[in-house]
Amino acid sequence: MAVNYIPRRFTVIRDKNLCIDCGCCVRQCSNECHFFDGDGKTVVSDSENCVACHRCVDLCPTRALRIEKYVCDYRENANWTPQYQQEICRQAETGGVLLSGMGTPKPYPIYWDKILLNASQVTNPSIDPLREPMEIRTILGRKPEKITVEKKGKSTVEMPPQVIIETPIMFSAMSFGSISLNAQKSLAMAAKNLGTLFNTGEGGLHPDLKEYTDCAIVQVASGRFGVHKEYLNNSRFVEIKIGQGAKPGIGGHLPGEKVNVEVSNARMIPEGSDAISPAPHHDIYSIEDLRQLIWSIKQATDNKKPVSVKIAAVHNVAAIASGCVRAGADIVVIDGFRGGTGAAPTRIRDNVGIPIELALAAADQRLRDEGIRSRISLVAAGSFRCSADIVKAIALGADACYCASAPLIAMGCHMCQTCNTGKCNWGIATQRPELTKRLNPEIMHLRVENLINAWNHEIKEIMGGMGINSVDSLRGNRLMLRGIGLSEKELEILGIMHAGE
Amino acid sequence: MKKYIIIGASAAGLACAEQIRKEDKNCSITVLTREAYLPYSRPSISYYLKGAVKENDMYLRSPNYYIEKGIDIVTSAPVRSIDKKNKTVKAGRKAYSYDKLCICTGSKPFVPPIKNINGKVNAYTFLDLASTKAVKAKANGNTKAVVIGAGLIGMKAAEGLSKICKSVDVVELSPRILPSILDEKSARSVKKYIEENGHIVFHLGDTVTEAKSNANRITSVVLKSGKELECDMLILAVGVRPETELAEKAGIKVERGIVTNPETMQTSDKSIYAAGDCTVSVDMLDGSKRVIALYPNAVYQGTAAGSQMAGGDIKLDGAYSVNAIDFYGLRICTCGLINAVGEQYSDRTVRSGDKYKRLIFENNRLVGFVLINASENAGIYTSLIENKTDLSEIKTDIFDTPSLFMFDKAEREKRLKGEIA
Amino acid sequence: MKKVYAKEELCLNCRLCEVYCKTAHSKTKDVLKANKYENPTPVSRITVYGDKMLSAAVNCRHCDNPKCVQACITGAMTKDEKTGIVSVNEKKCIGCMTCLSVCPFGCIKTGKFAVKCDLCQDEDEPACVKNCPNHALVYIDLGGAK
Amino acid sequence: MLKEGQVRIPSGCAIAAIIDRKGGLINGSEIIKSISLMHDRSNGLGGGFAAYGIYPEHKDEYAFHIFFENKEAHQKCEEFLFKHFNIDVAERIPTKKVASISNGPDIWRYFGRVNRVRMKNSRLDEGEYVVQCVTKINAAYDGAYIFSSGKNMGCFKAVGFPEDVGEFYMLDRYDAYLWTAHGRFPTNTPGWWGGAHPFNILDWSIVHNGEISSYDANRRYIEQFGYKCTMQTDTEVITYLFDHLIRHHGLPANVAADVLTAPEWDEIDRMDDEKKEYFTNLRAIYSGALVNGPFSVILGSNKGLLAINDRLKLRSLTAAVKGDRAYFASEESAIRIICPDPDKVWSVSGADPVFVPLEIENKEDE
Repeated sequence: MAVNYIPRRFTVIRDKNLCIDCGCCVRQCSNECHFFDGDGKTVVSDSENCVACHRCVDLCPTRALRIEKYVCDYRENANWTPQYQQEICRQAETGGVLLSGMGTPKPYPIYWDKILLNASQVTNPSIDPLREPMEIRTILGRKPEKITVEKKGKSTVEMPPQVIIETPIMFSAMSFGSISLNAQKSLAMAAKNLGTLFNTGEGGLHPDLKEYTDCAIVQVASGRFGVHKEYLNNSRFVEIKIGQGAKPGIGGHLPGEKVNVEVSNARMIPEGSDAISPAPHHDIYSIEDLRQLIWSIKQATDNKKPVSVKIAAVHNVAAIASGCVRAGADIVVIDGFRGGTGAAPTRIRDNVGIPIELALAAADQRLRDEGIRSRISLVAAGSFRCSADIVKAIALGADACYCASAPLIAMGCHMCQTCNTGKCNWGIATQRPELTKRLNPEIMHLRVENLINAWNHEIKEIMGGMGINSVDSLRGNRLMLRGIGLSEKELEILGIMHAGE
Repeated sequence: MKKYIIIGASAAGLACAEQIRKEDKNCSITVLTREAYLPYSRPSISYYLKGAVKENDMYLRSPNYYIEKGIDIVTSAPVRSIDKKNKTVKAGRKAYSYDKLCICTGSKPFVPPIKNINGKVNAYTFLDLASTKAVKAKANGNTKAVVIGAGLIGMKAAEGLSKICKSVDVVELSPRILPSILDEKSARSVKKYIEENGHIVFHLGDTVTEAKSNANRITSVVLKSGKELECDMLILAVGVRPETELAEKAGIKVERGIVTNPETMQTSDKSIYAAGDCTVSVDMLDGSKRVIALYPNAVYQGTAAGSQMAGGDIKLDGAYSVNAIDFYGLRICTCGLINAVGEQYSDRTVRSGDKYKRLIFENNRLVGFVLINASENAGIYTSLIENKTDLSEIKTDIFDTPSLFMFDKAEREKRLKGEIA
Repeated sequence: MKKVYAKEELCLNCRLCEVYCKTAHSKTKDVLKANKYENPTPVSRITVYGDKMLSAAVNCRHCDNPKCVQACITGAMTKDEKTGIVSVNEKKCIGCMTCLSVCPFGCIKTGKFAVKCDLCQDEDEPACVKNCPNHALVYIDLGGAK
Repeated sequence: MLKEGQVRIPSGCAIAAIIDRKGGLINGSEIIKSISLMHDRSNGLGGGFAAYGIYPEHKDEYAFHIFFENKEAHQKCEEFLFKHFNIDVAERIPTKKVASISNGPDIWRYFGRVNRVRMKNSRLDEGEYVVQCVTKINAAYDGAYIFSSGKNMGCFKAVGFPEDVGEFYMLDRYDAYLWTAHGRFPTNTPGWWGGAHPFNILDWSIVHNGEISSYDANRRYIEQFGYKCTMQTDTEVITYLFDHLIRHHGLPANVAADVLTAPEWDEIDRMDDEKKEYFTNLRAIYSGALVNGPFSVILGSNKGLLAINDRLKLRSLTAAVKGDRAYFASEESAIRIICPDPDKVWSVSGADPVFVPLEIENKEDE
């Protein structure tokens, strides 16, 4: 093996007192870290390729395996950290752009962790969600300015298409191709049972998911993969993807080896060809072009589907969001820079964009200042780790939140950040049949449902504590938030007071 | 209410009775046996001899079972005659009338012409529980036993005796042991294994010509080769012949055994059926007519006969031999045409250590196997043989451990769902 | 009757069913002891065949007309009329392996006696099914006589 | 310490109201009697009344009640008023010394009409013109606060127990066809006169008991439409919501009430299609106007009286009817002390707002 100047990252530790040599790890590791020794009976490990995905750890019947960080000290240097040195070595070797999967691991501030929630005491009773109805049903879509009635009880207003979801949590775009069909199907099944939506991403809609079109958001991205009239109509709403939080300004690249027959059919591209999504939509060079595309999609769907526009959280996100609304978007999705991805250039992922909290707060306020916030829906995306993050996002002004990483973790993802290798041991970010079959939708949709149901319960619990029994009254209710350890400027942008105020 | 009579209460007889009961809940079923015992496992007698099973565990069913099922087993009732015309059989002093009769008389030991063995108290056959009990009662640490015959019965008797007796000599006319289940090569290695593990002395290609005696006890036997072996106990296990005497006397067509329709087991008399070792079978693999005196065959025949007698639709798919046996821990499974000779046959053999695996093919079909200590999933081979599967349809090599993955998806699914048995 | 069925499209080839079958049929019922220290080593009643691309676990089909029961020369192999379970009476079994020679699925294993799946009669679900990480094994009634 | 408007202060309360549907006049002593029975529900940090039909001689003119905290504010405010309105009368509101009420501002009232020229130049309709003028003064003129701006009606409020406030303003000298009253129990603050209830804009006046937990959602919703919630009180935001829905969106009062207290989805899902569509549309369009948390609200106007209760019925509100008169109060006893023998008494349900329309042709209504 060529010397590559980079120490390995992990050590697999096998407790020989516990190992029964059953070989489960051998057969489960797609990185070939485990193998039978020369005698054909004793299992041993080679840590070189370990990515700490824990597939072996979790399946080992006797818990004989442990993964440890491989510690190999460099001379201390706060500037030239081991990571930068290693990345330089990797680039010195390959001459290529560094690629990574999932969201940025860099320690940028996570404002969710610097925002605290309120609860009722004395002056206002908290509500017990087990005894009182606690509503989290959410309606997305463009709203008319006002209702018109014939009389009390009879509405005469003509409503644009609305999408009712039973939880403010939706599953964000993950294309078939970047994730396996089984993973997408699990999300679709969960969405159906939860009364929410999943998003096809830009990979087209696989025929196996036809029965889930009622809970599908279909995406139109710069590559226009799999886009045709039927695709647009097989949905609850259509999403135009302008950008992605993890890689603003960057297109996508699904390597040809992942484009098998199924992926090729769904995307309508030749088998084995690279699926390249250009950085921009080449028919959208300005806001008026976006207006035309929205209009075209509405024509193609007979005005029956709301159209959303997904943008990455960049510096002037508030103005862009406002522009999208004025261009006709019924739903604006803002994707923060901590959001996940199947593969992104590492430098882009770790350096471009702004956090969703600030972007959301700024956009919500901007739309309110312009008096158009209540006319459209605002969806936040980009790393929601728990129900409290969701509650905070809604209180900042989001109608609903897009989650992707959390349901993936529910399905087995361990954030090993090697999605781009296509060797996902959990059958998620891979198209290899021997790996994708590891993800049984019958199990995984239940795990995802359990997760979202748990979050729903927690959201209701938190709302109850606040004395709120409808998510409508949480939305934009920033008085329920207080900052902790934030600067005046950050508080100002978030539109919240500091704890204790 | 229909009356069914079955003569003989071993494998075929019992299977026949049980199948009749499955098909017809309201009929009388009478099983007449010359033996004094309820149906028991004949093949277990050698294990009983060496003390590996208790007599109680040899019975195929519990006594209550027959009461529950309404199967009347009449023990110690040797049938003297069958009256086809009046549809009755005579056993002891009683006459039993029948609507349908099944003859499952099994086989009788073949006693070779040996001088001076008639009336000797220490000459035994080894075929049923009574004879085994007699042997077990007399055999002890000082006994010098001589077994004539190295077939399945003789070898099992020899194995059983070798655990008890001082010495065991086996005399066999053929040049190899277990000729019905082993080919030549494997017979040699099995013989070696048995010699090493069982301290049995073989005298192959030889035969006993004369017994020497003191009064009515044999003291030694003289072989054709001139050798003389000391002998306190002589076991006559040269072979068996179908027990066809009753059938013959009743005027039923008999060749080497009772002749039956190979699917329905009906004899030349349409009310009379026959099953088990007393019949002559047509081997489905090569069409030869022969007596297949093996337990599974007897059960399959008894089941088919019972079903046909009671108006059911189970037919015998065709007879073939399949056998499994062990000697001193050596496991031998064989099936089909293991000694086939002819241009159409080919074989593949692998031998390593005490493992031996030989598959015999006829053109594109598997027709036989001999597996010694290599019996994993042997039944899949058996099903290939039985179903006459065209091996060209099987993509993978069947020689290594066979599994369901030899078959295509549809076939595999059928098998996994248990639709193909 | 309820039987164990394998879904080959979901089988991971991890063979944990074998590990847990052995455990369930061990003296100690402890996964580590059963698979590492017990002597004799318990025999798994279920076997995974195939490779990483395609595999499935196979165990007794508890056939309607089991050949193993018919062929059993000692009456040790019986099919329970109520439950439909085919099981071996170890007192009667002499280990001749005639059953193994006729089982068309290859579901009977060799031990001192014939060893085969008993559907973990004392448990509500067989150990292999309970412990299959991908639910590739299901314990359901697809018809078939008892 | 921050006062009301600079900080949001949660508070509990007592409310009461009387209306004569036929426009018969009721003396102020009645409502004082009713509200004073609920003395313990307030803590002396705010009390107030709204009275409709009290200025028949000025019924076509806006009656502005204003607190002045200093001369400069008084002067600047008057300048503004005189510029934007044709003021006929400017006078101190008569008050009486009451021991428990002190340190009050200078309290004036003005009767006048809009300056039509200015209004035309502003391209606003009359209501919007008045509201913007009031909002401007309240937001931009430190020390001046318009707390009543309707026609033929007026609010009277102060820091003190409501019965003392009634005595202070000598309300037994006023007769009105509709009275609302409020006693306040704010927490953590010395009360501020402007923070007392009722809250008023144009003809709308609101008294409210409770604390709405949806406050900031409602505030940020209504502020999209030009309102500025300077008071940071529930009453203020509820008043604006009603004003917006009724005046801007032209909704009937009972539809506006449905917006604020829309039924739960569980209930909507069981309704017939027409109703389901109605409420679904209401909730979709006005999700930001849904009022959540414990509240009971009485909205007075020249069209009648609307009483609403929160969806979970977390706050008490009792209603009674006797002849032409309807009575409302946080406690039943506060009704029975002035109407011992009502025809009907009931507890206002969250799902079913009570609207008592004024059955006379209101001449002020154009």
